[in-house]
Amino acid sequence: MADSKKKNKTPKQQQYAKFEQQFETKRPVLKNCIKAFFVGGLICMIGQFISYLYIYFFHFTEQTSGNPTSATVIFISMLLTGFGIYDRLGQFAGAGSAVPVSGFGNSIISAAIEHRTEGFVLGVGGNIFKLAGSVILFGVFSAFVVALIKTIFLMMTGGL
Amino acid sequence: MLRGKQSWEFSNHPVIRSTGVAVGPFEANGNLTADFDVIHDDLWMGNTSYEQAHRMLLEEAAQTALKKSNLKPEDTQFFIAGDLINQITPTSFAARDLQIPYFGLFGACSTSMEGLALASFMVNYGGANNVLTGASSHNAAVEKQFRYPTEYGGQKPPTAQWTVTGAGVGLITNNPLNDEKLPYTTSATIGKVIDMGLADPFNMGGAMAPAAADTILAHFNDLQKDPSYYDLIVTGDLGKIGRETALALLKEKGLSLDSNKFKDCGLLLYKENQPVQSGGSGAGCSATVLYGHLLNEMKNGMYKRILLVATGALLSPLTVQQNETIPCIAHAVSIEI
Amino acid sequence: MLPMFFWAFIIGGIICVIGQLMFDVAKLTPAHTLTTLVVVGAILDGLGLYEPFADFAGAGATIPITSFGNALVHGAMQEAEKHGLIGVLTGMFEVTSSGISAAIIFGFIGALIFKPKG
Amino acid sequence: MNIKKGSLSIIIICFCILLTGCSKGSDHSRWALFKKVDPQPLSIYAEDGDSSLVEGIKKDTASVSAIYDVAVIKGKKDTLVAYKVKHMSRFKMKSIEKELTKKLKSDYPDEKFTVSSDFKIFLETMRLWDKMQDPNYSDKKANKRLKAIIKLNNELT
Repeated sequence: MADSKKKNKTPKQQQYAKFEQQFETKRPVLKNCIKAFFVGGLICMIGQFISYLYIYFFHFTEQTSGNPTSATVIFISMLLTGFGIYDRLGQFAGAGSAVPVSGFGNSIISAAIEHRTEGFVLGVGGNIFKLAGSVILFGVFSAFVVALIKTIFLMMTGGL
Repeated sequence: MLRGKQSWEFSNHPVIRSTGVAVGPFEANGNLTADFDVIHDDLWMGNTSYEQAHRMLLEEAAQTALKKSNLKPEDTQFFIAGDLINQITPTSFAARDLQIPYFGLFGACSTSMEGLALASFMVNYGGANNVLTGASSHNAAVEKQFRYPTEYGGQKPPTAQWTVTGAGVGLITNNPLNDEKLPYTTSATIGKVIDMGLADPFNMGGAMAPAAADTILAHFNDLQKDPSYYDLIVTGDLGKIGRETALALLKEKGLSLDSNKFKDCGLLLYKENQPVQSGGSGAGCSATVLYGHLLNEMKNGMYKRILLVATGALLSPLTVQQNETIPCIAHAVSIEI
Repeated sequence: MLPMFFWAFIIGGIICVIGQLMFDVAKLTPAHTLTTLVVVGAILDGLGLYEPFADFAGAGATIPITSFGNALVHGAMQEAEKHGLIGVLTGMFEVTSSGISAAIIFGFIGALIFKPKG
Repeated sequence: MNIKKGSLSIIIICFCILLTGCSKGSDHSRWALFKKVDPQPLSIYAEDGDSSLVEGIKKDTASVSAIYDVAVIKGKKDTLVAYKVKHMSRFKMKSIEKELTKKLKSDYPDEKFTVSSDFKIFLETMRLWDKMQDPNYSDKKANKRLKAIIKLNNELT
């Protein structure tokens, strides 16, 4: 992607890109990473806690508690998104709040809320996967390819 | 009168008789609250969509400007305005309600000065007696179209800018009404589209700086003036990064400006502690700061001559996704009192 | 159980740091970053590495979006064991369905009750 | 960061509720997830030699170096072996389970084993264990409960 862009640039443009870069405010990578680490870690720890609640009080094993846990995390993410907290958390934590499933929920829920002014069918329905759609698409397709290769491999080696 | 390659001189001195500025809550918490006419404490402003709120801002600003001059929409020949939303609907819808013959402009964030230059030109040459011109933007409506949903928790890098919620409208006329000293436009330089190959939509200041520098140089060349002629040169929405880049670019081209006399609307508008990253931006940025703050300062005698250079990034979400670079433009208008 | 919390925190945090580096250093958009992580999760599960990892880190491995890819492959493989190649197609959402359906349902409920705050 | 502080305090409060909320019955199941409880192995239909049999199963299981806490309950047909794996060995949980199954099968070819490292199974085993301390709790009920736990373990998702 970056290479193809460079090819189209005139020498003057490349020179300007370098020139401009010295004035750019650098992204505070280390600070961002520390914030992402703590917020992301905390969200996972809360997730762990929720999954123990499901193990302790309901009929879920460690294996099966993952599903209700992510559903609960997404539910919390809906509330935080609706009350306008998640976007601020996102600005603070970056990937720390985007990478956990709560971020996946946030991308779906924020798109749904945003487009309700265009009606429920065309607005909410048409835009709800605006951001999460690519994650679902590539997740499903790559999983299909991986599972297909693995199944064929297992069949050939007689594992199945 | 055409001067040089791309500049007009307005010898009849079209006057900015009155202005109207309406802003949202975030701007109301900024530096220039006292200069705004209408302040909303809610982004929705009682409407059912952000786009409607956007339209309302412009309508309120236009009505305020008319009221301050004791004019009715019928007394105004033309309405020249624009915004950032697809097909500039908020402006066109406002024009529907105003019922003034209308030119819709799109110059991204440079629309305010594009409109002021055209309005001054019309008034100067007798094409109109009174012209209403302005620009507006609404943070949430623009974010929705250009970036992510407003509630999406994406992290904005420090080079990003904050779209202003606000509208600024000025009434340009050949009839100053009374003896009060009023600001008037003296010249305008229309910029050309410059693309220096930057493609990051979260760094518009850096992309727009060359356009601003190009227009400023052309302005001084065409009008045979010196930077010292102006008390203040203000750019529209370059932000911290763009402002510094533009200063350095001008210096490289042999035009050194006093950095105290080179300001940016996007930086004037907000307080240090407001989370706007590199500064404000949007079509409403230069419009609210000029028609609200700067003209008041001129009337108070702070500045006698200013040059306002509004910059615009002519991108769309589509071109960004198609990996196109960002073409930019800048228009300059000089105002004196 | 207590070390579980610790490791969930550490591993979850590290995955988020990887995401942050993709944002800041590789300058990817959030959509590109999350998509990449999901694909990585699917591949790791294909290699049989994700499950031991999830055994070790608990929610630290199941809460980050990488587990979405892992769960998709897992569902497909489970079904494939029963029904052969066709199972790869039909079992895809066997395990993940809850996450996606929760997001869709809560997304719609959210749209019914909330307005964007801006 | 108010959000962080808030969520931390929520966790602490929930912990307290969790600890105090289910205080009925014996202590063992309450602490089963937090620390080593090391319960006496039990046989529901205590027959001759059973106690030494379950004792042996427990010793056999505990001899696997990565395992640190074992609960054994023998029912009519099935024997449930729930154990905890040292955290750093959790990466190898699957192979530990395989190794253990193989070992128990070769040592006790007549018994039918269900082995599980799942916390939930351990917890339920301990809950059953606590109930069985009550002499009024019938053997039939206990065996039914044991079967339910085994069924739970075999659920995949």
